[in-house]
Amino acid sequence: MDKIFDFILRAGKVDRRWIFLIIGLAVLLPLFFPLGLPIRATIATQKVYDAVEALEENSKVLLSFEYGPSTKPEIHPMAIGLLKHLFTNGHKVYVTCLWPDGQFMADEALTEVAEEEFNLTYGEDYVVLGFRPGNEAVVKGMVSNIRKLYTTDARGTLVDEIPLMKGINKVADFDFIFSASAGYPGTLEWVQYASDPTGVPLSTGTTSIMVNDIMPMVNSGQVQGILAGMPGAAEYEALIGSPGIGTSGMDAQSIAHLVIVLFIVFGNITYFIEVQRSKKY
Amino acid sequence: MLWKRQIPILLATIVGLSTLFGWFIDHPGIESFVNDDATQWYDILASFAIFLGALNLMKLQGKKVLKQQSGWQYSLFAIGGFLFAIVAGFVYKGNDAVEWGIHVTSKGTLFKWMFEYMFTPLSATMFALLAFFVASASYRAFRVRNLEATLLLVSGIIIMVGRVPLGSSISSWFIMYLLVLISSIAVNIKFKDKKITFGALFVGVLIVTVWGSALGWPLDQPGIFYLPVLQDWIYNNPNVAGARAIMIGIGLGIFATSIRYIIGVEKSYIGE
Amino acid sequence: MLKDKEFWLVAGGLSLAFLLYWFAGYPLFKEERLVMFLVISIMTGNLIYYIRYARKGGEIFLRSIPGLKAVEEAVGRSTEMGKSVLYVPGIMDMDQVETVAGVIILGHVSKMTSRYETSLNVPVSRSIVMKAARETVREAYTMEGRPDLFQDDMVHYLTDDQFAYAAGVNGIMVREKPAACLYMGKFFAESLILAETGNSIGAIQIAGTASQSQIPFFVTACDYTLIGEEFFAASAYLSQTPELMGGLKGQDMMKAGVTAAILLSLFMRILFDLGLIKWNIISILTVQ
Amino acid sequence: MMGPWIAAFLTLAIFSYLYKDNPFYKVAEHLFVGISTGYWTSMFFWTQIQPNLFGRLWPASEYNSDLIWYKLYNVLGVFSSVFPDGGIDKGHHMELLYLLPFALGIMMLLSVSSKLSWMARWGIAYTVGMAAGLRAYGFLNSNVLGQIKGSAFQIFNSDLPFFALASESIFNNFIILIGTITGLMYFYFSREHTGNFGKLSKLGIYFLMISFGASFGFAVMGRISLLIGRFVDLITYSGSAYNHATLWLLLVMILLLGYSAFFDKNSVSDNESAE
Repeated sequence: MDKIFDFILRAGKVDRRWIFLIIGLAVLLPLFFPLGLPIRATIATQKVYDAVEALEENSKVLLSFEYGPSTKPEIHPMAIGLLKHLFTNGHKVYVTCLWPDGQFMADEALTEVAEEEFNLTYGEDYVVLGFRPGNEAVVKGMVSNIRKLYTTDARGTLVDEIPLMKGINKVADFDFIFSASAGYPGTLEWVQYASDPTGVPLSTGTTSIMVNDIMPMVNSGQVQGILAGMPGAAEYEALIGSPGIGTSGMDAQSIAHLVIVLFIVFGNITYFIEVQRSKKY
Repeated sequence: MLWKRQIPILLATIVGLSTLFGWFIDHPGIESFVNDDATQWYDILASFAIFLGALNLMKLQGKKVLKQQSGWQYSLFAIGGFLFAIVAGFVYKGNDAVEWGIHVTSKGTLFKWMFEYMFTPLSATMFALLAFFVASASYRAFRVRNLEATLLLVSGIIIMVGRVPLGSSISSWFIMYLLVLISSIAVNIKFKDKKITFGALFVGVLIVTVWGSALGWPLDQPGIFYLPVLQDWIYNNPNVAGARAIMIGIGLGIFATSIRYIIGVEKSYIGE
Repeated sequence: MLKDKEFWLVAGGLSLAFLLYWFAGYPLFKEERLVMFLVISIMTGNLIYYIRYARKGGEIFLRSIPGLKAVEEAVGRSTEMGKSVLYVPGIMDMDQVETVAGVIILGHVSKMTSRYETSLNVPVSRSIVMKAARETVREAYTMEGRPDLFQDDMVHYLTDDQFAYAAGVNGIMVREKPAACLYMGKFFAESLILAETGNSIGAIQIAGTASQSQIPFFVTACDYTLIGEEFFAASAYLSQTPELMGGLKGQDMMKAGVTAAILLSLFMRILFDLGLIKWNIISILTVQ
Repeated sequence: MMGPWIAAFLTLAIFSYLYKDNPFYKVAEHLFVGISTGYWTSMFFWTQIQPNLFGRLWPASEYNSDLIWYKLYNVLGVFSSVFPDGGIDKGHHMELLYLLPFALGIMMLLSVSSKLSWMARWGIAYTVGMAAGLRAYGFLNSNVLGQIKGSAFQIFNSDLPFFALASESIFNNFIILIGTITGLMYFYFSREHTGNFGKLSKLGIYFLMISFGASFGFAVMGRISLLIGRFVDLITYSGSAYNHATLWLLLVMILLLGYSAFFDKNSVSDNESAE
């Protein structure tokens, strides 16, 4: 028995680069050999789906992009899934960004969904107002008068010349807000300065690490459901019936989680042995 | 002292009070100034703060190069990277069909090329490094050293496994047998008597098997031992309670700090 | 407790003025936001009252914070083992409240290391933090009557970059093998690297931060963690500055008020659902 | 065509940090600092300063070359990309009041010289003041009042079942209420945590620990997803369409790092990497 304990203790002191190699393979291999495990929707994802389904015909939806390349794998599948869902139900989409990188993410998503898949016309079915610096002050400015902040859209056209912008003067004119957010500024600012003061319903999709900061507001009804990280994106893709990049990553996510749980358990076994040993001597 | 100290504190108080009262004033003229123009000024100053950051960076890296401090060769890359971004932003558009100002976001420009092939890989990979650090920390640092850390790790593991597709293929029976095994180990550590341990193990296995066959061994019954359902319960209830207590605590903390800024008691922003 | 006559005079006057303004038809006032106006005024008054109370030397009690006691034990252990204490004040600048709290706790720690003659090592990642930390440590050593023990390079600058700083601190840990590692300030993902290496050299590790996403990692990897507000309370207590102590007491009162409000609104909800009262607490609390 | 090669190189250069802190990583790291600062500077200038500040000082709608103000504009016209001929046409009318934030902004830039460093304080005071005014209301309304409203759940004649594991129920709402109140008690400093108060705050820390466990689980999940995203990109760049950029670069890098490791073995260098 002691020989096994010695082996475990020695394994506990192994160079951390072996651990890097193991987790690297645990993520890489499932990308080449997908397992296709079934995906089950959780309560919070279902709430987002129901909130979008509840919108009547061609409602005006404000979709805000607050993420960048570093958090794209988690949030981009949500943005694409949501755009598909909104355009299938025939809604009008208005895009704003509180992060500069959000504009590139928005263009990429809209090119893929609005232009290539649904071939909609810019300015009549969707419009990109683009990025403005100022964090929560931008949201506050939009709530009171959006036309003072956005006199032109992201393509330089004057806002008054865009047909879709007719009748839009402030956030209260929208029927629904969705914030695809990876941090600050993001969902919290949209709830505090737009949704709570005006009563416009809001849903969100965030990176995994931010979900817990928003969960109390999902419970209190201030936020209508939340897409939580890549699993949330995969569940939403399953609900709208179009599996995309979110789903393909899930096998790698499953295996990697199992490996990390085994690391924690194994690490604690070595810890127990060390504690028992130190008690004896 | 008037210019360096009194005026900034007075300015912060005036702007703070006007913004705070701006929430309550019902007068179109005042409201439009406080909510539109004042926020536009904030956005303008936020932009100038970024330019100040850029100047400070160049000053720091430039000094490092001129004084040839250690690692100055790398500072050349920092300055080179900055100048390349400035050229793409202000000097060379790369796609003349696009107007200045719109070129930072439209296709085919040098700026978009820099975003896609330089900024994206650098910032995305920097974050992806963390997956490796989490893995090595899970193995070498995360210990159940006290009851609090145990609760944290157990709920963390249940949520991690329960939320991924793999979790829904682990049957509740497997979890029940696992619990019986763990509790018998605990019994062994406590009583240190082989007979009691095997007795507890045998009784546990017996109960689980009888209960299982009575229910017909469904994968996800009883719910409390089926990871996805257990994970959803933990996540939507005790977790929300803890997160709500933290949210209220932080909310009050930020309210108190904001009020201290407005009444001029908190002066850390001018280095005091 | 309620001895501050001047405060109550002003508070009474202001509320009277508001009542008159209200009965005069509250021109230019957004009526639907009255609840928020009252809550903000009461809470601001409460804060001002306790800051004045602290400034006039009023006694403010603070419960014992386990993390702080652990810091004293850790410095004691380092002294016995003749090893150094490593202190990391986070990776952000002095404009962050958490960094300021980290430097205050550094002052407290350096008082102990000067008394026990333990060697202290403080690597920092911002030049302004270096100046402030050096000042705090020198002051602590002089107050304990041991200015001779203080050397400038106890507090030294490594680099501004997040991971290069973590690598540098790891190098110090692996070489000097300090008996105690203290992480007090604002941290991001590099907290993992520091805590892991600290664990591998068998040091006592105590962390203090309000950075939400890093607290779970510190709790599992360190022996003691000052969680969020505990971190600020500890620094307020150690700094003994009236504004911080008063603010801390004021926030406690607000927390008690919020707890009472939760129970009260639950009770009013029950009465409303049973039809015994007509005010719907939910609509009162929904301020648009 | 060079793009994917550069992207693959930069990705591998950052990943090389896992082996040890080497020159490839340092180069990529410093490039990142320089490029991101330049990127943010350009974005903030072209989306706010040029359209909403200069656009309001010299709007095209009121262009009149006789005015001195617009004569000054034509002098600035040497930077034609920023100040195009005939004024800036961004749909604004002239608002000279915007010279105030412009002046505060210039003061912030002047503060880069150590003698004038105090000048940044006015601009910072404005932003700190406004942020305080916004956050005092925003956090109190949504993070405190909103949560009190969320805790006042319906008990009588509500359509929720008394007990249900997987969906909302009165029992679950009670759990949340108890957890919230005991959690708040833990962060109460004005009273020693002894006796019943101590027991309740102990229960509170258990709820907080479950919440930290959830954040821990989600943080790990998030980190893994980001790594998946990077590997997906690397796999695309190793395809034949990009003539196997990743594979070639990986090979070159391993050879160079291997050579430097062999070279280091002889001289015992003081290795500061994350061993």
